[in-house]
Amino acid sequence: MLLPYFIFVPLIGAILLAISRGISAKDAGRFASVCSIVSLMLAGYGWDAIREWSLPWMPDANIALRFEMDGLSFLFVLLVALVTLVAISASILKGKGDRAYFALILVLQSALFGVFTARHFIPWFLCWEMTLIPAWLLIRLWGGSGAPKAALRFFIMTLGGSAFMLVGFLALQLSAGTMDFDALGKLASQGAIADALAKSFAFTGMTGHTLLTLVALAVFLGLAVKIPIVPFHAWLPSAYAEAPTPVTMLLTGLLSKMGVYAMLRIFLPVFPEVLPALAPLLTWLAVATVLLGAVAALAQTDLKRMIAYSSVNHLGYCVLAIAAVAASTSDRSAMSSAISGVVLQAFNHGIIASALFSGIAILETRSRGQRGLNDFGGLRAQTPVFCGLFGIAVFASLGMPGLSGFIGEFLIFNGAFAITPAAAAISVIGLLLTAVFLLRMMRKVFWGPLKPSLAKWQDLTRDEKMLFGFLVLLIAIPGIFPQVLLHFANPAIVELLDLLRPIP
Amino acid sequence: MTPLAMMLTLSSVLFALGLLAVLTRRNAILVLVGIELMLNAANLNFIAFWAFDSPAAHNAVEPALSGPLFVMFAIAIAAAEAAVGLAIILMVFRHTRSTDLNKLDSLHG
Amino acid sequence: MADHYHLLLWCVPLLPLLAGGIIAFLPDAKGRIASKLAIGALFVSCLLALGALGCVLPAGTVRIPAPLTWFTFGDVTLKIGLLLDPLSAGMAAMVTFVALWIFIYSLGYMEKEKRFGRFFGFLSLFCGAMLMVVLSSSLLLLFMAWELVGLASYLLIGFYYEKPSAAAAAQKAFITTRIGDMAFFLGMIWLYGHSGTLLFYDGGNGLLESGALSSLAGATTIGGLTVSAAASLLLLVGAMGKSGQVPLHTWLPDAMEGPTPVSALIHAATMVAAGVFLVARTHPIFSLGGDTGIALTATAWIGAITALYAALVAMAQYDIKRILAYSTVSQLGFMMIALGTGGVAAAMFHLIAHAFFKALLFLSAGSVIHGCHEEQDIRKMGGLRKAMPKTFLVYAIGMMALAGFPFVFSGFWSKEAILHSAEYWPGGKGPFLIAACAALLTAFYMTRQALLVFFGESRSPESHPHESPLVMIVPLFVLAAGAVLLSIIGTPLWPWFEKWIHGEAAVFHAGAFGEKGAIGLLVLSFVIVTVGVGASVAVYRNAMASSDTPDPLCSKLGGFWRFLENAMGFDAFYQKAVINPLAFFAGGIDMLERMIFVPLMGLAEMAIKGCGRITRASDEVGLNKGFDGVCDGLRERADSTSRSQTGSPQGYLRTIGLGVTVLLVLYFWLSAG
Amino acid sequence: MIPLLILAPLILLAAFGAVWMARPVHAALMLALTLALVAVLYLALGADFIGLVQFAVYVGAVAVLIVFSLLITRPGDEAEEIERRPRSLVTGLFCTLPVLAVLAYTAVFGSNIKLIPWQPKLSIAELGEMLFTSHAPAVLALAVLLTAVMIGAALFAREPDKPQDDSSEK
Repeated sequence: MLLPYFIFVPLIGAILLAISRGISAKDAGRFASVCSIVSLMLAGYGWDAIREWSLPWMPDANIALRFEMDGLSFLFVLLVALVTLVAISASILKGKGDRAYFALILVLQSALFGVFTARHFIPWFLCWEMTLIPAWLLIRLWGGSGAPKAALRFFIMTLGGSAFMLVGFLALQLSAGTMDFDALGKLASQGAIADALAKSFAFTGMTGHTLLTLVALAVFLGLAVKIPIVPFHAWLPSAYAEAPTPVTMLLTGLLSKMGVYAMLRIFLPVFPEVLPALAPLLTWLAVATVLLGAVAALAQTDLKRMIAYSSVNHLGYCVLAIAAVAASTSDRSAMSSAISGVVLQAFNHGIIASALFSGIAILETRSRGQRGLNDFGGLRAQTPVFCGLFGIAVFASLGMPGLSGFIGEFLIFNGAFAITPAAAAISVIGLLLTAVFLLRMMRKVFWGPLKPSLAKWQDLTRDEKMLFGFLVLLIAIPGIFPQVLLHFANPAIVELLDLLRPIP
Repeated sequence: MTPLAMMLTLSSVLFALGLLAVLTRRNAILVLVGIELMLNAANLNFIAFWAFDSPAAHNAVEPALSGPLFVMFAIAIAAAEAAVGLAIILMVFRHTRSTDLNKLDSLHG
Repeated sequence: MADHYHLLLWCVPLLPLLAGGIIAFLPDAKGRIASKLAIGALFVSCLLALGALGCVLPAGTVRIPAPLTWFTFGDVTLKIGLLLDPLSAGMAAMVTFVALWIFIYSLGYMEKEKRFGRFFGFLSLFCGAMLMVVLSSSLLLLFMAWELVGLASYLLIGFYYEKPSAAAAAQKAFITTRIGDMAFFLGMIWLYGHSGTLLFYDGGNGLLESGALSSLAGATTIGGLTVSAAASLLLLVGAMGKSGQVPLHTWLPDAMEGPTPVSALIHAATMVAAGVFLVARTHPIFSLGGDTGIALTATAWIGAITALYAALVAMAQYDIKRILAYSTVSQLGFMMIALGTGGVAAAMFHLIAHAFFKALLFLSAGSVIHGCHEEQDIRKMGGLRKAMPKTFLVYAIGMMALAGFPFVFSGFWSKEAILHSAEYWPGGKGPFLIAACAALLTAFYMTRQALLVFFGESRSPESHPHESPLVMIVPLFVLAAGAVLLSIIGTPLWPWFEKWIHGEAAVFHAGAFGEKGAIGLLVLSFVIVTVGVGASVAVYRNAMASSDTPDPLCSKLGGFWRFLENAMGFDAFYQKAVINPLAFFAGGIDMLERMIFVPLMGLAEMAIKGCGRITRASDEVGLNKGFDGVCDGLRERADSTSRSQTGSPQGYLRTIGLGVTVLLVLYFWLSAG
Repeated sequence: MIPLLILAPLILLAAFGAVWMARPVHAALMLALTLALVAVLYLALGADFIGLVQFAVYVGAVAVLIVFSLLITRPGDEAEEIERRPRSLVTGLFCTLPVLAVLAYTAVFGSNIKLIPWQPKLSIAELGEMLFTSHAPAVLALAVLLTAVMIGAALFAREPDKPQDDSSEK
């Protein structure tokens, strides 16, 4: 019975932090990182020990607090634990935050654990919404000058999306009688959901297929805001830019992954009946996301906004692959490639984006808050170690083979090209543009003559080196041995594939 | 007038006197005195019914001791009540330097 | 035996890669260990590569170690591995050998460099990646190593990153080649999607084996192309990026911003050869459409255009390294012609020969630059023959090999083979004629360069050129020997290399010159070289009196000369046609973001906020007025009611007593009634 | 019958005294007398044990407790008590008399049950047996109650640790 407990470890830590007066911010941070490590270890142990936990809550309505950890969940749980740890460490190094700040991060971690392990809509949705409050507070209270507005936008947009999703699932509960993901997936694979919807909502006079499409669109809206997919992304740049940098890591590394995970866990298995109809929409939105993210990043002069747009671009690849899976009817090897790509890309992008934002956090700390593209120059001479480690993250982000970013992109494009070749071919431009703006950043910040104002900069401290070295290891190892990640995810991916296209 | 009726009348008057004390005396302790009188009136009734009605005639299996038993318990509880009541009054007195009930009107709306 | 062999083969690329990795994390500021580590690793891998070459020397020998499972996704297992056939063995031996001497040369050339150790780390990475490209048995592994080559070139071209021009050149190199890489990437996944494998040879199931090939040739796609043709074209674009073919060549001259040994490495052994190698490796796919199929035709014509274009531009350059850079572009065009017109062997022979003499030329140019105190403008040189006799000697060998001086230089035979294959190409005589012109121009501009640098009088009297140290001269002689001796294996008399690449045994063929057209071609080559050299000598013999004198051709050609000098305006064109529009487009998208999406979100936000306001207002009117009104009323009543609470206990008791009495009376009254 | 006839007026007289006496100590002493007379009545009716208990607990403990309490507390103003009596007596009687009327009515006219006369004899042995068998839970509860009362009373009556602001008056 380990599964529910590791979810609560950070929450308990947060409560302890909240009630323990008089400990310094640094100790609070240390305590939070210990909580994070403990939950990481418990999660790792849980992988071997226990996979499932369920508590009937309202048996009459088929509502249960059901949690389960398969390989897919495990990778995301691992990502949550790692990125939270990195964000906490970066906060400590930056001297940012106090007790409340760390407690909120831990609450966020707990909720994310819940999101990635819940298998019933009710506990899942509770956790999903619970991530919003700490995230909002973290942006609002510790962010920059524009933070209140950005935080409010973030809150309103995601909440608005969730509202649609809730309505969609209520419709499913009313008609299909359950909100359990696995049960819905089974019903869907028998094609029973559309019929049930048609029966329950006969008064609308619409066919089951139309109704199911509407429900799928409602759910999609909720996920699209979170990922985000163009045109629901407008909250993202300001929120990412205004949030304190460690919180930005959490936003991009974890909160956006919630959407990707939900796409795999909910959207694909529950709505296979209408996926072919929705696939073109999804595909072209994905292409738009990829291109818009890359091109908009090209125009940014604020480093955080640039990386924020590059996150939009990278998650666009995930959506592209998901759209390809939605569009496919039979190409199992392409689908498995696409889904594996999504999983790897989501995991690796979380780590890489954390590394990039850690780098920006270091730049910000050293320069007292500057982060413009043109505020720096020639840093490589002054801080060679920093430049080298940051450069590894940059090259991982633009998909250099041997680093983790490449595998995900290769699998995504491999899958997507076989199913939706035109969209994949156009999206490749995104890969190219990523290189353009990332290398331009490298050139403007690290290369060229050293700016005189930066001549007194110190290279990374021991702690910063450890943090960055840890991240670089996490980037390099899956790049060379992707099997370390796929080993966990692959059984779950095969299961998902079986669910998507049942073998007759 | 049967003896029982007499006993009951006695207890009625005793009860009324106790009630009168409760309602008119201003000293809290003397209100307690009134309460003791009312309790005694009740006890008298128990004993009266025990003493003037044969239990054997009612085919009672157990010995007919309900009345005395109740009285026993009532006496014990009355003693407890008196102890607690007096303690409370002492505490009130310590607070207000008075046991005059008319002055204890902090519940006044 | 096979297993040991397998491990040793892996060592060839992995040793330099590992050395590069170790150097990157080595706290070695001075680089004493780094250079030894890099050279040692490359030396071992050179020995291993030569051993591997020995293994496949017998005709028709190919060794394919069992591929390793890299990872599994879904039900699919992805395998990668190494492959040893004449093509890869020859390339690996050439790369390690040439690179080794470039490394040794760097010891002297980079001696005073601040980041000496780092330099060797990057060099190691570069070589290791290239060896992986060469030895890879899977298109995926090839692509990965290909990208690593790009990374290493980026780091090396930008080695003097303080110089903005170097930083820009590095970025340009990476991004321009990445355009090609993306096409390669698409081509690769297209092939993978179609054939289900990325291994070249896999016991009959490989990409380059008959099963996959026939399915590729059979499937048609957009525009009536076969999949094989479409994928080949994509691969060709990839090769064009890496090998500097028009129009993706602009990065290559700019790559001169790197230190000279890097230029030598890029131009000779590691970077640009990768593109040609890719086409050679996947040649079976290219040639699926027949000799005149669209893929091969495109290859031949792109090669031809590049060869001519670069040769023309090279004529009008003054920078010693830039001339060599354009000559590389031109020679790569020759190789492409060879590949397009059907001669993998000719292309590879020219590639290997070119690697030797181009490395030689760059290194001796480096020696010249070194000796002239970092001067690169040939107008300011002159008369160096006396000051640097050894450098002059090896430079002359390299220059003659490149220009194709007859008989003793490898360049003559390799170019002759290319012209031969182009002449008999069924797709037309165009590439052949263009190649002949380009060859003539090559002889012309190389002679011009040699004349301006080494002959005449010094045009910068204040400088005192000096000969380079031994550690730089020895590699030059070794490479010069290679440039000459290689011709032995490529003559029509004993075409060992050509046969070996094709897996056949070579025989001495005394009657080769007697075959149809052979003599004619030999004569033609001879004439081309003579005319080129002669014309150049005629024009430049006494032309440059001082460094300010304009080039004699400049006055004759006028505007065309300046057009050539600016490399036909490709950079300006790209600036206008690609970079500026892209920046404009990006700005537009950013505007779109700020002007449309954010306000749209603002609208949604306002709508939600508006709902909130309405709810609040309705609360205030409905709930607050109603509910609060009731509450206020209650409170007022309560105030008056509470006054009835006297707080007197006896008052309460009386009330209770009265109430009880009334109830009792009522009870009795009713029960009595 | 005869002891009843003798004792009843005495009891009533003593009770009236307890209610009427202006000085609290006198009232308390009259209460003790009332209780003692009731105890005698119990003895006369054959409930010996109850009578003795009444004596011990009521006269010996409760009445004495009340007297001591009166001694500890400051007695109210006697003159005011007498002065205000008519007013309070009116309201008191207004409540009391209806109660008395109802009770007396019931006592005199309502006891129409058929009685079977007997010689009442209280067996202490039987009483004890019942107390510790069938009524044992009640005894236990009572014991707990008494313990609680003892502790509670002690706590209430205890002098507070910190003297209140009025302690300066002492």
